[in-house]
Amino acid sequence: MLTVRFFSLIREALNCEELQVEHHASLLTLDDLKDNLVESGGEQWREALYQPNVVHALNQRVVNTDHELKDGDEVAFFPPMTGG
Amino acid sequence: MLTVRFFSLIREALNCEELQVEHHASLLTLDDLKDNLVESGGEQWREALYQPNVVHALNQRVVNTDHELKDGDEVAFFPPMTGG
Amino acid sequence: MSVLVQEAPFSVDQQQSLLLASTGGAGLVTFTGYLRDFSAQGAIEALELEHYPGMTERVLEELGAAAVNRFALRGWRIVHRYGRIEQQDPIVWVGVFADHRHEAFAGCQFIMDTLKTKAPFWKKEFMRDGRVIWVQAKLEDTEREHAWQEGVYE
Amino acid sequence: MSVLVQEAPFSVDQQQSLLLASTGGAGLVTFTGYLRDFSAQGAIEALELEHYPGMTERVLEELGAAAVNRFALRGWRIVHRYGRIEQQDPIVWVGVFADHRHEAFAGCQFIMDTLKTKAPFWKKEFMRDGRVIWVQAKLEDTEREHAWQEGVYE
Repeated sequence: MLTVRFFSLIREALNCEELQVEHHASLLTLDDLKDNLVESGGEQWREALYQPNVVHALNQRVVNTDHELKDGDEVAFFPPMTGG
Repeated sequence: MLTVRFFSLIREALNCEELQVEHHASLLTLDDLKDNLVESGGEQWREALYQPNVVHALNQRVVNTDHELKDGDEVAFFPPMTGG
Repeated sequence: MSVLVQEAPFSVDQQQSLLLASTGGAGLVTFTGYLRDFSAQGAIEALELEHYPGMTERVLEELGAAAVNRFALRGWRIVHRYGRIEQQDPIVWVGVFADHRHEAFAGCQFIMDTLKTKAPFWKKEFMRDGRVIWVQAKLEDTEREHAWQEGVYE
Repeated sequence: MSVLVQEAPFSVDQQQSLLLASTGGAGLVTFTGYLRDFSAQGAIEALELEHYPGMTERVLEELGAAAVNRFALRGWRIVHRYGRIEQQDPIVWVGVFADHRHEAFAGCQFIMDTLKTKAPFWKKEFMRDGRVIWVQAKLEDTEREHAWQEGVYE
């Protein structure tokens, strides 16, 4: 399984904080996961996940979307951070 | 009268914290005052007041030695400051 | 353990005392960030800070460690709140000890500038007029963080 | 009155509270200078700070006012001790409030860098081995102060 988490604007747009996705062999990269989520979620998900400046984290580190996934990974999508 | 004050190394070298000097017409500038002090004080005073890097203050502001003096002025001699 | 991420308000005095108890040095520089009462959008009533538990602590720990290496720090401590922040409340506190004041200033500023764009916090402003606005990341903050990466400030 | 020059030890917490009570802003940067336990000359036992009463206060007041103009500060406070300073004692504390963190950092560093060479204090170190040494002004401090005058850091 993959744990997928959403924060801030993206969490609100999807009305979803967290979901579990089965780790198929076809979910090779983070890009594949995004496509998969948009396929099942529809237009609202495409808009939220493909807006410019989305930050992608894999196991709590920011990564590029061509990063490979493995079972048990935690993926997160969020807008640019505004701490401090 | 002029009030003349010495601080730090210079105070210790002269063993003098403060003295009063009558304001003659011949004491036109800070340079004149230094010459006057050295004349009456001797070699030890020359060494202390003419060492490199002596800072001169007139009425509690750092000035050059060609600054003119007037009666009632407070003059001070000290080494470079080391606060903080 | 030099990172504290908590919902409850904190005391700046107490945080400084904790840093002092754990380390020393000739110069201590601290930064305290307070809730502004005004933004470009208008008067602010309160702030809500969302964060990514776990990732936040890890990013801040790594940031402190990076600052130690880069600026020869003697000690550091980072405190950051999440949840609802009221007017006048401190949001973030960073304290940095070094043997020389320039290193302490640089270390503290490096942590703050990097934290702004690297620590997973998101701010939502509750305006006096009732609007609720997610704060946008500032280009200026990203530029500062890049400048540190490129060593512009040293 | 934002300048305090005194012989008695002071509490950093209390000074920060006083500044907070008198002003506000989004970012507060503080610097606290402690007695080092070591210099280039060896292990230090204690320090004696001589100053020029009256001139000291005036220089520090002018320095704070200059920082307000230059960095758009919202508030500032400078505390400096004189007399005998023991190990672990704070010697100087500078706190600066601004609307933006970069201004607060720059304002505090400007005050510290300028204070070093412009405020009439002189340090005498009492070494562990019994020697008593007047601290020499550092070329580096003079260079930093000149760099501010020439606007190098902005």
